[in-house]
Amino acid sequence: MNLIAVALGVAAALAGAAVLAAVVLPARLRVVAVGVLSALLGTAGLLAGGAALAGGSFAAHLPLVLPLAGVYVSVDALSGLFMAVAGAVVLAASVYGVGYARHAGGGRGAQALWPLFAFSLLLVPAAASVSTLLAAWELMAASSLLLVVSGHRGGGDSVRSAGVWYAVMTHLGLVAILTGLVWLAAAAHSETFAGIRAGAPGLSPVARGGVFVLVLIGFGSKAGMVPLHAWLPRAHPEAPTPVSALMSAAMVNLGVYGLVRVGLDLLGGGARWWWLTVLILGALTAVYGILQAAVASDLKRLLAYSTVENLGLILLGVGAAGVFHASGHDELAALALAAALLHTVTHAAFKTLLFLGAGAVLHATGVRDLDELGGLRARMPVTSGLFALGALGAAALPGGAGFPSEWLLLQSLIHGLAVPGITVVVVLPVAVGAVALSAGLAVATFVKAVGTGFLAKPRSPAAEQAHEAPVSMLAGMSLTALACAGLALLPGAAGPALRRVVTGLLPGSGAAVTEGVAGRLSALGSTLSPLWVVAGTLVLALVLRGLLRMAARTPSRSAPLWDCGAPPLTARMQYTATSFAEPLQRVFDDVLAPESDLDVTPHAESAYLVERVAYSRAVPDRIEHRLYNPVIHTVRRAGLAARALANGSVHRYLGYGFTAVVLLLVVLAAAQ
Amino acid sequence: MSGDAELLDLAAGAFLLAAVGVLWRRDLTAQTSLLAVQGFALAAIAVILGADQAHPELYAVAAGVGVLRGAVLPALMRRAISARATDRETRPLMNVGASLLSAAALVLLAYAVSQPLVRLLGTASARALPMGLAVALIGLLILVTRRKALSQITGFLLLDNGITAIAFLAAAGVPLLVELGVSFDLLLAVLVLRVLTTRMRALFGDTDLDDLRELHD
Amino acid sequence: MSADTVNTASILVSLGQVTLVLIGAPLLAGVMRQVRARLEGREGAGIWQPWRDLRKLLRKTRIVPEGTGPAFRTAPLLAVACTAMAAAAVPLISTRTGLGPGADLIAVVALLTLAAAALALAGLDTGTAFGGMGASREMTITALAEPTILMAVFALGARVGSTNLPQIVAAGVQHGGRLASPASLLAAFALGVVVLAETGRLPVDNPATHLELTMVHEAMVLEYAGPDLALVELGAAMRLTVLLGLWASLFAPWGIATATGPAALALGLGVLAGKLALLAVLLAAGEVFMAKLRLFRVPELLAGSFLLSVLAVTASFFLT
Amino acid sequence: MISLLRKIRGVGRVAEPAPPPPAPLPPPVAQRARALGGSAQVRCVDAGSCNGCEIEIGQAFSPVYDAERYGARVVASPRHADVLLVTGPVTVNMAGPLRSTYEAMAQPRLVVAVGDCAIDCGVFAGGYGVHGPVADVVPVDLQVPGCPPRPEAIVEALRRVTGR
Repeated sequence: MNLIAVALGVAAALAGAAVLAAVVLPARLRVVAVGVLSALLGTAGLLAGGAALAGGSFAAHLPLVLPLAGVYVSVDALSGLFMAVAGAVVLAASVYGVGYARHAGGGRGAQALWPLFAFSLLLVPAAASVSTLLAAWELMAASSLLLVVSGHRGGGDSVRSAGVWYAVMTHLGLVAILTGLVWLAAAAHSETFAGIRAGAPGLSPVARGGVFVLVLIGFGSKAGMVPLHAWLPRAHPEAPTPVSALMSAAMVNLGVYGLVRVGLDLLGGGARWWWLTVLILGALTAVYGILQAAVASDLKRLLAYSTVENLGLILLGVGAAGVFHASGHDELAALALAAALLHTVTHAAFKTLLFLGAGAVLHATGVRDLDELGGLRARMPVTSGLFALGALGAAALPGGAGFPSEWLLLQSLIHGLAVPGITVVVVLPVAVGAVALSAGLAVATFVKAVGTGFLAKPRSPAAEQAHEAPVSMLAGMSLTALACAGLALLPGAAGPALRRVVTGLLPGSGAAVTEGVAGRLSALGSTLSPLWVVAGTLVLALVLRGLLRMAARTPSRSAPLWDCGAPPLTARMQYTATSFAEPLQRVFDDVLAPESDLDVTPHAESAYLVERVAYSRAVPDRIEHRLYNPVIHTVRRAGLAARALANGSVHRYLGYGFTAVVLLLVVLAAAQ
Repeated sequence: MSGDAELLDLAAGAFLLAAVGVLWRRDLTAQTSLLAVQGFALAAIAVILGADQAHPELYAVAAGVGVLRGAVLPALMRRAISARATDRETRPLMNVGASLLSAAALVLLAYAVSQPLVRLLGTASARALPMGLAVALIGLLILVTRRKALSQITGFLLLDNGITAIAFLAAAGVPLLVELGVSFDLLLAVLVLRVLTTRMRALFGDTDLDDLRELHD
Repeated sequence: MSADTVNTASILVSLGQVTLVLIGAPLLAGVMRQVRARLEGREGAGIWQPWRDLRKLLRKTRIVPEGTGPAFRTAPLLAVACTAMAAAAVPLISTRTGLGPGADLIAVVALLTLAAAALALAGLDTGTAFGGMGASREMTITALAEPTILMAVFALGARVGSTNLPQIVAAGVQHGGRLASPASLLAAFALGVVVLAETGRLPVDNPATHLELTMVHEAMVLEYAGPDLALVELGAAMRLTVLLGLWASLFAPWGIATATGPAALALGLGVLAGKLALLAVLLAAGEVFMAKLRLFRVPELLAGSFLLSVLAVTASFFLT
Repeated sequence: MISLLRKIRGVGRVAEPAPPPPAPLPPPVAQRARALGGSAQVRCVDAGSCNGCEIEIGQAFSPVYDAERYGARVVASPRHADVLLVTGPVTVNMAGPLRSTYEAMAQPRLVVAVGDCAIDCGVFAGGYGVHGPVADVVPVDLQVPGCPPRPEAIVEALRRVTGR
């Protein structure tokens, strides 16, 4: 009996059981039961994915589940990778959720939706036919949407607007995907992926290009690709933390999955311009996302924008892989794709950790604004340490999970120069510049997040009363932290699995991939061993410490902070996240276009004496302002105009119906 | 590759670098000395080409270019500047950082468009051709983004240097007459502009083009 | 590639480099101060003064400011360790360093960035206004310097087909002519600017300033005293030494040993000392003529160096 | 730039030749000063002086007297400092800051009172805003009399500290 099949079956059963438990059990029991069952569900997904990555595969046709077509399920290495990631995230987030749900999202509905969402994340990569994929996709979209709005009881405008944005954009995306895939299925005369794979080569370039553009729009919007990212920084912060983690670390990846599945697998590569588009959009996404993150002062918004950045890097890698593949350099393509997929995995690890950490802070203080946090390291040491580990990963510094994957990405770009063609030569340097800039800004961003959020003195009573998170939350975070450390030090362990994925997609040389991931690109002449680097640094640090102890045998005393002789130093004198980001904001003024507003109220007696000065600054999402607002306004105007049509008279409605029927008949007559 | 080609690359590199420097520095005197450097680089290119392709007349051209672009024009510019009170490009239309980045884009563009030509000619000199084009583009950029009349002259000179370089590298040496003709009307242009600036300074005290717009109404 | 093999000899080379940088860095700082003093018409305190300062600092009591945490306490050590690790990786004396295949240019850059980030966190951890100010400025400059560095790496690595330092340097030794090519000259200039920015020298930052509002690096470490301050200053000097050494090995690799034989190593050591001293003198002399840039002019400088590195990349394709 | 180079060559060395080394410090102070081993980071505090002494201190670190050649350097934070250079009579408002500055310095530390005002309040003695001489606030190890003291005197005091 196939392990994958068993695992998936168990997962389905667990999901059902969890939903049932959520509905019937009383509150306290419900939370625990759902948490445990979902954790098991995640483990099952992890197993299924792991088995697929280990070389297993599984395909089945269940005619009775869905009407008409029935459900086609098939799991190969690619699906396995995304399944494993989703499963791992679900596992950690569910364990965490047990403790968190007492604080928020413990309601019956939320608890029932959680396992559904989790299961849909396993189902999407397993889908093997257009209808199955769309059904799973819609299940994922709907459940996550409901979870987002379930966020805070009573909501508040931010939650509501986030829900609206998410609903609209995800469904527009769905429409795009639907059109694209249906077009593809129709053109390939088959609805199953196997059939499409067989029929795709015969398609006209127009059809292929059109399909690709459509799915790029659809999956890209899910992956937060600029300019379709607007929903992401709204929805992720507002959702309850475990949900944000699941969305940010698992769901957005599926956008990448869809792109790779359709573009590289079903359509089998394709024209160079497709992938150049992806590459350039990815570069834009990365830079824009990290810029917004660098100036954001809301912790979860910052993390959401950092998700945008990382997905941009992943898309950049995928695009590069496509370009190399289209130019016939499959070895490089394999390398770039491996880099992108590895970054997907590492990003999932550290982003889960970061979001869970942010949730713990929210749970302990009720505050998300970095300007009002600070000093948490004293009150919640474990959370602070784990968050710092995640931040190290997000900053892509040695010892962090992001370092090997971003390094690999740069390697694949640098060696891409072997590819002839002027476009490549012009685009690759730009891409490297984008990666470098986003890496540099990421360091600044996460130094800000850790430094102003967790270090120094608390800036608000809420932060002063902070308390360490409950055990289950810490357990969930620790699980992810282990994953982060593993990926940071031994990225090579992922080598064979990635090779299987990549060689499944590109008949390129798989050897280069394993070596590349293991940090040993002997074929390409560049190597890296994070374990060595980190270990060496630590050893040197210990040796230096010993030497210092020997050299300086002086007593140590504690003294008040140096206040320039003008006490007291208050917490309000510290640099806040906003002030930390001010220089960057000023440097990128032209891009960010911040809105700052300074109002000075002079004293009653004299205009020269100032009584109060108020300064407020906001960095709105410029793309959103420039691109979306006009569209929204026109739509609204159209809606208002349409209102006149409906004045409540039954005759008028019947008239509409009648006219429509007649017109339809006329059209039919004309068509013959 | 041959030593000549190396030298040519170096000269062309210096040529381009001078243009970048002009874009980078706000100080007009520094810009002028960079222009002088560029003039000599241009002369060097001509000499190397002459040695490479045994065109003795190129030496004459080189000498002319060197004297004119390296010595005379910069001297004139310095005269024009020394009379001025403010000798810095204080507030260009596009801030320096942005214009530098766009210059990077322009260079890439220059390389991209000139590839067919380079492949067509396939000579060592042709491979340096994009640099000439890049310099011309940067000159145009300065022409459109700077306010001071003198910076405009600098942009114009860059443009002309670039064109000359292209002529050298592509056609392997323009006829002396053409070169001289170009340079002379260039000289005239500078002289006219200089007279104008002095007169304008006498009249309005400054040569900010935005102020000149007031002359319309 | 011979640079890929790691053996005891090459590990010894790395350890030698670390100790060399540990001992030599303060001397380098001393030389620079001395040159400056002479050019200013002063007598100067002698090149050993930084070592006297360090010895003195080690004898002073360690002060733990109230309200600071582990980040503040461990940062100096971590910074020095990262820099030392970079010193072990960069081919200074010989191209056969202990990390061999691990001595990757990107990894070295990341290590130095990590050191900077650690100090920035320490500055924020104090909770004083100056600490935060320094951290914010330092991180801004680091973030903007990153693209230039990687672009220059791109230009240098593209030719060798690798970002492995020993290979790049060895290639430079083999074909000296390449070093005179526009690509590597442009890259040299761009990296030079970045080295100034990353080590907080003029015109980006004034290491000798006493006015807090103009500080970048100094402002972060205002709270350190005694042995911790000794570590911070040692770290800064080492950072300068490593980056100058890296620059020298990349663009003037002549005389660096490509084996681990004692004679070659001795030669390499001597040549390295000579190169570093020369660079230090030039840098110090140049600083006499420079004024500090306004903080918000620094991006212009870095944008310029970025443009140069882009030119280097394009040149490395189209000219060679 | 060229002109600057020419000037540098023209001016050459302006630092005056080093006078003979001064008398050693009294034993208790000397023992602490020895720990400094030829390097003294200096932090100046103006406790209420008329700025005459500040000008002279500035002179002491100028190229002509060049106190730096003896290992003394002015630093920006008392945490970095070994020697506290106090000028002026300690005013009521400056007493606290002066004390906290002293507290902020790491041992071993020395205090040098520069100028008559710092030693005995000089002409300001008994002023309503004057708290008292420096010695009332922080332990003074070394005194530099004069109103204002000559730069040589300040340099000499610093030399006695660094022992060079």
